[in-house]
Formats: sequence, C-alpha cells, structure tokens
Amino acid sequence: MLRFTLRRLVLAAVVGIAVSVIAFMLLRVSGDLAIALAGEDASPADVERIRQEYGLNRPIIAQYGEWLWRALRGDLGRSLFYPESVANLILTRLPVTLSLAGMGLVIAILIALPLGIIAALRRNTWVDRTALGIAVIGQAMPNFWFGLLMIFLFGLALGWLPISGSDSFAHFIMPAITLGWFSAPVLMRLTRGGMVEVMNSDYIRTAHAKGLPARVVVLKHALRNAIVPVVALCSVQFGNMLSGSVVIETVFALQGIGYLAWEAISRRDFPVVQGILLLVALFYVVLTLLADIANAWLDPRIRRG
Amino acid sequence: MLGSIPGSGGADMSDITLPQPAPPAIRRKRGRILGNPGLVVAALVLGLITLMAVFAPLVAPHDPYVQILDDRLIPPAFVDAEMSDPRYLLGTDNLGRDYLSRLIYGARISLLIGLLTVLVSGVIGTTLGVAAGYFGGRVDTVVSFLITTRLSLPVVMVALAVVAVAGGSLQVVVLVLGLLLWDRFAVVMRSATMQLRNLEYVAAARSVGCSTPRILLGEILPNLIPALVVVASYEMAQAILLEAALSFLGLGVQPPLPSWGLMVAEAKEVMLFDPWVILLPGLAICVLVLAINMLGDGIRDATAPEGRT
Amino acid sequence: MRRQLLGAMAIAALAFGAPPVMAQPAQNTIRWFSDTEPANLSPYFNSTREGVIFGFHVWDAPLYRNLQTGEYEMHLAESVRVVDDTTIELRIREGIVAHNGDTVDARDVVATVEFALNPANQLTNLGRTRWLSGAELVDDRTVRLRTPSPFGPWQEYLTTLLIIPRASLAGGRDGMGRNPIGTGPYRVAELSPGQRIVFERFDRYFGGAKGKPEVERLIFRRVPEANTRVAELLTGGVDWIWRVTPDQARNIQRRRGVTVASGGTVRFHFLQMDAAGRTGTEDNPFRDVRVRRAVNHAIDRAGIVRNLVGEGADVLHAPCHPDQFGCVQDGITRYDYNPARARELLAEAGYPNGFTVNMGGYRERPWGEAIIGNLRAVGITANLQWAQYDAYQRATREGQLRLAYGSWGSTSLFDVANSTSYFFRGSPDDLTRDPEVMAMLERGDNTTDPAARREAYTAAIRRITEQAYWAPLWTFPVTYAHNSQLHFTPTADEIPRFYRSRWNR
Amino acid sequence: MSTPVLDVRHLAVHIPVADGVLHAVRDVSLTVAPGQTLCVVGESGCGKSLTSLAVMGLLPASARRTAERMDFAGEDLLKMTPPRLRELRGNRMAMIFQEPMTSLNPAWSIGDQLTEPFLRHGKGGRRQATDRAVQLLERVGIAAAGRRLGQYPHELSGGLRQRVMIAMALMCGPDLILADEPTTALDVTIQAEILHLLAELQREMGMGLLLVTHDLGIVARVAHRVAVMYAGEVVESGPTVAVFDNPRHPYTRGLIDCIPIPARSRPGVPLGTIPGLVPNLVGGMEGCAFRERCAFATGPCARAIPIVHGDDGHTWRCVLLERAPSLLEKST
Repeated sequence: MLRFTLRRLVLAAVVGIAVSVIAFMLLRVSGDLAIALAGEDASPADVERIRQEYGLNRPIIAQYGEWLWRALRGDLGRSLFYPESVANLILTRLPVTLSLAGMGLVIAILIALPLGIIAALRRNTWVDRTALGIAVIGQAMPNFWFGLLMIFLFGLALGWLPISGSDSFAHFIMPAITLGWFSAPVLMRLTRGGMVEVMNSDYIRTAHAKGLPARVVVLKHALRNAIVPVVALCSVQFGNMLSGSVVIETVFALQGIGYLAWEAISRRDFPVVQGILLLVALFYVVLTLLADIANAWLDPRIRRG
Repeated sequence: MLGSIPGSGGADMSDITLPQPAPPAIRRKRGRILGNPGLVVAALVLGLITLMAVFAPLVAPHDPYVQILDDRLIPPAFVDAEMSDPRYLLGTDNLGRDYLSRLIYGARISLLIGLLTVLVSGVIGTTLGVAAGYFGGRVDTVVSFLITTRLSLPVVMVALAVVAVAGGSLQVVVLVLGLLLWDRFAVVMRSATMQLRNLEYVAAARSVGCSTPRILLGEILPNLIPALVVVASYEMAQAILLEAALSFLGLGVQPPLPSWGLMVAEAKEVMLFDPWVILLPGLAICVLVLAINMLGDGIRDATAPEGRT
Repeated sequence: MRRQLLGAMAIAALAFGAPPVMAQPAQNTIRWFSDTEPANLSPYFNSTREGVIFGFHVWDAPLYRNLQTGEYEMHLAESVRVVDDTTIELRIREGIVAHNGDTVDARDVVATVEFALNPANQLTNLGRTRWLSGAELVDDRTVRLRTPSPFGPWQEYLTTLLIIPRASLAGGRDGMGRNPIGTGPYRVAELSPGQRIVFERFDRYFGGAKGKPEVERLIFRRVPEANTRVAELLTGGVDWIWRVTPDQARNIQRRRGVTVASGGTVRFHFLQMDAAGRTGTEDNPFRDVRVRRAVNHAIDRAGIVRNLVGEGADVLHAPCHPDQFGCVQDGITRYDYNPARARELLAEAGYPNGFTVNMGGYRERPWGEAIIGNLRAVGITANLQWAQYDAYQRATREGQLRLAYGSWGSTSLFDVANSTSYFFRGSPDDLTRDPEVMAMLERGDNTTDPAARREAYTAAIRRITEQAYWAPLWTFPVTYAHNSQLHFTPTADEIPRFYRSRWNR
Repeated sequence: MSTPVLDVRHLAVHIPVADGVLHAVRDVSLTVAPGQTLCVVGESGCGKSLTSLAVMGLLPASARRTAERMDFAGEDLLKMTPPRLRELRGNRMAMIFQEPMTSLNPAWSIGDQLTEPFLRHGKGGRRQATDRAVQLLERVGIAAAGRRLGQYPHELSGGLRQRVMIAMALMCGPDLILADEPTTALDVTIQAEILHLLAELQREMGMGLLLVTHDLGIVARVAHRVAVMYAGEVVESGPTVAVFDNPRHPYTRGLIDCIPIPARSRPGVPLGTIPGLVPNLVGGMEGCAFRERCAFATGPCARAIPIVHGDDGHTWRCVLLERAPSLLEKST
C-alpha cells in the first residue's frame, strides 16, 4: 500500500508542476497584467510605471522561476490585487466552496441513491424510466440557468430562501441543489447498474432464503456491495464540484474559490490563479487517492488481499 | 435454442415431431432498439433539431440579425396575448430581433459546437486511448500521466483562462472545449482496447502477420464504435453545456452570432421581469442535451448492454 | 401594464405574498450592494469605481468640489495660495483627527505625496499624484506642492489628493489594505473581504465641506449578479443598489416603496476609428473622412439611447463630456441619423457595397451589438471582438484595432484635459494623431488661464468633429434604485454621497 | 403416517421468454416425510432446481407458479402471506444452494452471515447466536471454528464454504432442508463427505431433506425415497430400493444403466447411453416427452399418459405393461 501511495504522490508533484506551467503561460500570454493592475481610465504612462515597479517586464521564464522557487518553499506569493498572501486568501475562501461542494455532494447522493435503487428494483418499468429521466434532467440543464430560475422562484416570488451571500446554512440550499443535481445522473446510473448486477447474484437469493425482510436484503446485503464503485465516484464528483463551482458562486454571490478563480483570471492575478489551480490539482490527487482507499476499505477482498 | 430432434430408430416419427421456432439474432437486436422508447424519442428530437438547423434559412420567419429597437421585448402570445405581436411567434429579444429565428439559427451553432468539439476531442482521446491500450508499457504511462494532468485541470477554469486570452469566437471555443473534453474518450478507449487486444482473434491477426495499423483499423476500431458513440454523445452534451456556461460568463461565442448559450446570457439582463426570454433558450438546451444523452444511453443499451461506461 | 405569465406571478407575489420590502431597518444603517469590490481598500492601490466611493467616505482631500456650484471649496486645506507656475502652497486646517486618534496636519500631506511618488511602494492608482513632482514641509500646518510644469486643472486634481495618516502609510500596501485608516466621515469598522465591509460614523470628524454624516452605519457587500441585486432589493435584503438596467428600472418603478433615480456620470461612450493608419494605411477605409462621416450618420444614437441606454443619458456630439470644463457644444459639426446619406458617402468613398472590419469592445455588450446592427444596415459588416478590459486596451495601444467601441470615465475629473487631451495628444491611445489637433490641445493643457484654455480646446474640438475622427455616442447614466424612505440625491460624477443621505423620519 | 413435512401436488412453473412461454415444470407431485430424505434426480434442465425454488418461493420475478396443493407441515404455502413465508424461510425450512463460491455475501464476515437468521427469527441474543454458530461449524467439520467467524468468504475454499452454507441452514433447526445440488460444484473427494454429513445431520436432527441431484450414485446411498424427473415431470417415484430394483419407466431404466454398479457391470462392456436431447419445453407439450428417445415408444405414447400406482407408493408415468427390459441385456 505504501509503494502505491508513494507513486501517486510523485505523480501528483509532476502533475502539479505541469499544471502550474500551463496556467502561468496561459495567463502571461493573455491580456496585459500591468493594464489590469492600473485599471480602467489609467494612462499608458501609469501602466508603464506599474510594469516597471512590479517587474512585469522581466522574461516570463525568470518570473516563473521565481514563483516556482518560492512555491517549493511553501510560499505561494502574494495576490497582486488583494492585500493578502495567496495562501491566506485561499484559506479564507475555502470553507465556502468546501461546504458548497459538500452539500452539493450530499444532495447528489440524496437524489441519486434512492432513485438508483428504486430504478434497479423496478427495472425497465415506467418507474425506472422516470427515475432516469429525473436524474438526466439534472445533467441537461445549464446550471446557471437553473440557478437563476431558482432565485427567481424561491428567492423572489416565494421569498422562502435568502438569495445571495453565504452567511447561514439556508444560503447554501439553492446553490447546493443546482450543483448537486448536475452530478446526480452519473451517480444514479452507477448505483442502478451496480444494484441490478448485485440483485441477480446468488448471495441475495441466499439472503431471501434466510427469510430476511426486503429492507435488510436491499440495504444491507445488496447496497453494501453496489456502493463500492459509487463511493469512489463520489470523491471524483466532489473534485468536479470544487472546480465547477465557478458559475454557481457567481450567480449566488458566494465568496468561494470558484468566484475567486474567475475574478483572478479576469484580472490576470496570476499568483492567485496558480495557487488555486495547484489547490484543485492537489484536491484531485488526494480525492482519487481517497477513492482508492475507500474502495479498498469497503471491499474486503481488496482489504485483506 | 435446441435444434430439432433427429429421427431416432423404433416407431414411426411422422406425427411426433416437436415445434422448433428459432428467431434469427438480427431480429432480436432490432427488437431491443425499437423496444427502447427513450432511444426512439431521442432520435426523433435530435433529427428534428438537426433538420431545423440545416434548413434554418427556409424555416426561420425572419432574419435573426435584423434588429428593430422599437420592437424590443415583445412577449410571445402564450405569455401575454395582449402585448404579443403575430409577426413574432416567440416574441423578440432585448434588441428587437425575432426570437424564433434566433432559436432556429441558434440550433446551428450549438449543434456545430457540439459536433466539432466531439470531433476534436474524439480524435485526440481515441488516438491516445487506443495507443495506450494497444501498446501498453511506456506509451501507457505517458498517456495516463496526460490523462491525470488533464483531469486535475478544472475544465471551467481553464476554458475561462484560454477564452479570456484569445477572445471568444466559434473556433476558439471549439478548440478549447476540444482540448478539454478528450479525457473520457481516452479512458474508455484505453480499457476497451486492452480488452480487445487480449482476445484471440486479435492475436490471430497478429500471428498471421498483419501490420499493426491494419490490426488497429481493421480489427480494433470497428469494435470500439459502440463505446465511442456513447462517449461521443455524453461529451457532445457536455460541450453544449460548457459553451452555454462560457457565454453566461461573457466568454462564449461572439454576438451577434445566435448561440443558445449566448441567448441565455443575454436574457439574463431582463430575466426578472421578462422570464420567458431566459426560459426559451434554456429549455432548448435542455431538450437537445437530454435527447443526446438519451440517444447515448439507448445506443449503449442496444449495442453493448454490459459495456456500461 | 404588461402582465407576463411568470412576471405577473412574481410581481403579484411580491405585492402581497413576499415580506414587505419597505420596513426601514431598525438601526440607522444603509446596506448597499455593488458588482465589484476593490481588493485593496487603500485609494492608492485600487482603481475601481467602488474604491473611489470608499475614498470619499474614509479619507479627505485638500479641496472639495461643490456639486451644485462647481466651485472648489476649502476642505482639509484652510487656504490655498499659488506661489508660482509650478508651486502651490496649502495651509492645513486645525484639529483634524485620524480614525486611530492621531492628529493629521501638513506632515501627513508630505508623507502621502512622498509615499505615492516612491516607486518602491508599487502604487497601482497613480492618477491622484501623477501631476506632482514633490512636496516640502514649511511648518506643521503648511506644505508646498511642486508640479513638473504649469498644470491647468490643479484645483480639480487637489480634490482627489486623498491624505493618508502617517501611521497608516507606514504599514505599506498590505497594511493599508488590511487596516485602512483615514480622516473621513466614516471609519472602517469591519473588513472581511468577500463577505462584507462595515463603515461606522466617525464622531470626531471635522465636517468641513462634506458636513457631518447622519447615517450611523454603512454595510457594503459585493453581489456580482445584477438580477440577484434587484431581487434582494425587492425582498428587502438591501436598501440601495445602482447600475440598474433600463428594463429593470422600468419594472422596478411600478413597485411600491422603491424609488428609481438616474444620475449623470463623467463617463461617455464612443467609436474610435483608425484615421492615423496605425493598423496599416492601404485599404484602411477610415483614412477617408467620408467613411468616418458615414459611420457617424449610420448609428441611430437617439434610438439606442431611448431603448437601451435609458433615462439620464444624452446623445454625445463632441469627444468629451458636456459637463467638463472646455467641452464646447456650439460651432461643432453634428451628424444626424441618416443611413441613406451614410450609404451615399460610402459609395462616394469607393465602398458601394460596404466593407468588413473587426470591432473591439469590452463593456455594455448589448449596446455594441446594437451599433453592429446599425452598421450592418448600411453595408459595414462589423465582427465584434469581445475581450477583457486589459486585452482590449492592449490591442488598441498596439495599433491592432481599426474600430474600437470604447468608454471613458476621465476618473470623474470635470476637465477636458483628462478626456479629449488624453485621446488626441499622441498617446498610445490616440488613433488619430492629427498634429494640428495635438498642438491646440497642448496649448490648452499647459496654461493656467481658463479663458486661454477654453479658446484652445474649442478650436481642437471643432476640428475633431469636422473631421469626424470619432463617432461620439452617448453619455453614460447610472440608474439608482433604493428604499423610498431613504433620502438620497443622485450626483453627476458617479460618486454617491452616503454622508449626505439620511432616513426619512 | 404422520403429516408429511412437504406435500406438493401437480406443481407447474411457467416462465415467459423471448419466443413464448417456457413450461419448465409441468406436473410434479412429491412428499417429504419428517426424518426422511427424498432425492429428486434428473438431467440438468428437467426443472428439478426450479421445483425446490418454487417451494421456497424464490422463483425469478417473471416466473408463474401454480399447484393443486403445496403444504409445508400442513400449512398451505400457496395462500401464505409474504411476511408469514418470510418467517418460515431460514427458520422452519432452509435451503442450500449449488454454487458455494457466490452464495455467501463477499462484503460481510462468516460470523455475521451465520448469526443473521438466528437473530432475525428471534432464536436468542447475540451470545447464543455466536455459540450456536461455532457449535454448528465444528459439527460440519470446520476446524478452529471460533477464528473462522471473523473471516470473509473469499478466504475459504469451496468445500469449506458449502459447509458454512449447511451450518447456516441449520442455525434455526429447521424441519425441512432443500439442498439444490449441494455437491455439484465441489470436487469428487469432498462430495461424498458433504453428503454423508447431510445424511447424518438429517437423521440426528430428524429433519426432512429434499436433495436435488443428478448423481444416481448419491441417490442410492442416501435417499429413502427417490423421484425421477424428466422434461418438467416426475416420471417415476417411490422407495429407493423399489425404483432401483424394479424401474418401470424406460428413462429410469436408462439412467440406472449409466451407473457403474460394482457388482453388476462387467469391465470392458460400454455403459448404457440415452440417445437424443431433452425436448424444447417452449410452447405446449402433449403426451410422454420421452417418447422420441424411448426405444419402446408406440402410438399411445403421443397421448396423455396416466400415472400407474404400484405397491408401497411406487408410481410411474408409462404405458408399458411389465417391467422395462434393460437395453444392456437386450443388446448383448
């Protein structure tokens, strides 16, 4: 197990470097950071002076080298716009995105698992098709469009839920539903497929032969086996939700990593963008590692293998 | 099914032979396709949208680009009969352009983006996947590294960065999405190729001395088509949704080109008080993406029920 | 009245079902939302419009421009004396106290100017001090400001020179960003970036030209999505929002308890055409004055203003904002909306069936599309190249854009020196580079005698409009929407004065 | 005679398939007396497994079950409510399946799966359940039973797993055990052990045992009574001795010819074989299904065949008047 994890960490490091190079080049090739810093209505003379003072006219390789050298020593540098270090900036914004992604995942599971199980038990009936329909609609809707409609309906027309901001739990309900419903179909299909396969297996027939109530047969015996791949997928979905929250956070005015990334990209705050991309890459590697570990732990054949 | 029983010795068999209906395999497969309503409906909807897109000039009542500023935001009849205008069946957008025509022309852009993106990502993903699956070894590790790097780059963020750089245009959006959505192709093709490679008939072809390209094209690729089509349908849906998200953030296709994603973004301004403007393109995207997904599901069930991706 | 299906439901629900919007919050507080938030609150390290507003509320400048009369009144400074062409002496008022209790006097003025001029501090907003070359302390209450050359609009610039207390300057960029300290009517009580910023009334404020604020607390929060802001207003989640689109304004107006008002800004929109040939001289249609005049005739500015830009906007005829000093309106060449004339001119210029050109743009995209629609009607096919502000600006400055749909706020300065001169005195943003115009504008900028300045600017503007170097479009209004019980008067410089607002009792 | 543990009359099972309705079980009647072993024997595909599943009510969802009577210890299984049936299963009647490798849940430990029926049917607390499990594991011949409880199915061999299945079936001391080819998947050496174990336990606990198998050797050694099934029907049944010594149905006679009986079959002489294949049971079926492979088939075989009752419950379904001659004797 150790060798396996070690290899993954090396891979992660190399991936992190690759990601940072791509991001760095992308942003520098893009618009002009000096102009972005000077802002609208600033004169060319001002822009040139800022370019000088921020050392933006040095060759890209030198600037990347400097960033990388400091990053390796754990210093992700400072935001060019915010009066804070990148690390601090990300840490203050992370809880919002984590809770959004977390609640999104919970909602995805709450939609996907029951629907998946019911669809599997009532295979190829109208129940199966409607369940699949409900889930697939989630994936077909543009999430910002769905978010705006929800604001319109629940926020404005009915006034049940707060519309923007991230102060209380209620603020996360609509964004989480928008985010969660999008990942529900993938989870649902996997659950359904898994359950269909497991329900036909011999040990389920044995469970019935033991006179166990249907609830126990389905939830204890069947689901316990069908859930293994779903757990692995959940961690990958959690990763997607982290990076996919850009649009949701813009619509619901949540001050999370997603919105920070969008803001940093649009004004070329490259240290922040670098920091976030590294964070997402790190999350991805950690989450896939978690998925493997979960797989091993959940499936005794691998755990004791 | 069992063949008919051969005449055995002893008593005369004329009146004792047993009925032996044995339907050919083809009829059974077509049954599975027709039997699946989802697939049929999806194919119909997709066909309709494609026809609408191809014959847009004939079908659309007005020129989607002509704007009459005084005819702004006229609601369609089903929303507000009084204020509606018979010339504009689905009303007009915030620049006074006929909304139905823009939806029809918009189909073109969305389908185009979907198809071209899938073409680009399909080619990249399949070549990498098949190469990794077939050759294995170092090629496989390199491709796996590429996949992991791609997967750790968040799609939306990278799309934003690139499009913010190169400015949103159809070519840029397609290229960006194409370069970002190839990972699932690679993963699926890699595992499918690996399975195929170990099958006897591939080994047989190699032993007969076929050249590697002939094996790849002749033996492996044809068998990958079903899985390829299924992945293609998901990624096409994904591309259309991503284009809409990019347009929402102001970086998608450039106006006045009518893409559904852009129309949703433009309708955002007036959403609170003219909600129908944002509903129509949003629904259009929903229907198209739903049809594509269901088509993908249908094909997967019909061709390789066990090959669930 | 328009009764849309869903729209109706929403409005009906609001009128009856939703919580009453108009309950005025108990404590004397104004909650206001906007779409952007300055990353660093210090006025020298951000150049967002919201940053300018915070600047007025947390800091003070030597002079203050009286919005009604346009006169420059004494504020931080007690008296101002022009020593010679390049020296201005300020006498700082007694008893100015900073939010942290320190006394503020001439020493802080010198410290601020020296901090701003020192490259090591990496300022990003240089507009406030660019016109200065240094500052000398005469005594604790007197300071002499040096300018590199005689500077016409010095009074206007003195209203933007915000003075930072010495202790705060010591904290540098990050110190000032994390813990902003000023002398202004409000002090920053809570600063959690991304969440909210809370300002509290500063009781020991000296008042001066701004007067004593009535409202105790201001709560600012960034909400990027326009609809979300309007929705919050209609459900009582916020007391004041701005940049409401004309369509939203028309609908909000019908709601009880909400007041919609539009105010002017110093911002205006325009089309810049590459008359100088920076994008190449052959087959560049804009080198021909007839083509430029055709473009001016092609655009239905009145129609776009009426339908899209909205109330509070006026059609623009000169390359400057009418409220700015020197922006003459009589004797200039005006172009009416006349597509037929436009096609004639194009034919005369050798483009009977028009031409294709890329048009750059970075804000107010629907209005850009409307312009493209108008141009298409006369045969000019303009492909919109939408980009972020910095990518757009780099393209214009590197001479890649032949047609640019631009916007200019002249940093809220009411002087042509910061608009017409900025675009026509040969800077990288000048796509005209007409030597005659450049000479006239230079003369206008470098004399302190108002009459001479006005005469020079008039000549320059007349030539620019006659040569149709630009297609001036419209002024840029800003529409406010706020709780009716809040007494708020819009201003002409896109800077809301909350210290002048109060809740009606 | 005391009431039989299991009394089935004219059971039929139909399963709709792509090309029509498969009449897998057409007419099966059998009884299991307490403390007795009934062996159901026949080629694969004759419906013997489906019969046992029908009794337990574990038929696949699409299958339809009809019977004139199906009683378990006097209680009618046909009209029984699902909750009542669930109370019986694993408690009063238990089943052992053919495939030990897949019949145990890979995700739960042996101990957990063993104690489950015991606790479910309220036989006692967790303490007693574990003790009972250890005691039964030792009884079925598994060494260090205590340690086994913590292990997982994938850590045991096929033979061991089948022993666990047997122990699991016995947890609640059932009145009837249905064993569906319990040894088919095991290698020969372990088969005999498992069967002797089943026979001993059956005698010791006085249970009824319905043993489904296709191995006549087993039937001879273990069964008190035997029922021979062919193409969904019981073609002959009765006391083992009577059926083996005096087979009245040509199919039974053919099966017996296939067994190398130490005393009777001479080395070098080929054992008997039955030509042809089992008929396709989709769609209707008239008369004796074996007629196409029966050396003695005549006209009447095509029409309905009455059941002939011999002495001591020995019945068969054939028109032949006297004892069917052995093909072996005929050919030499």
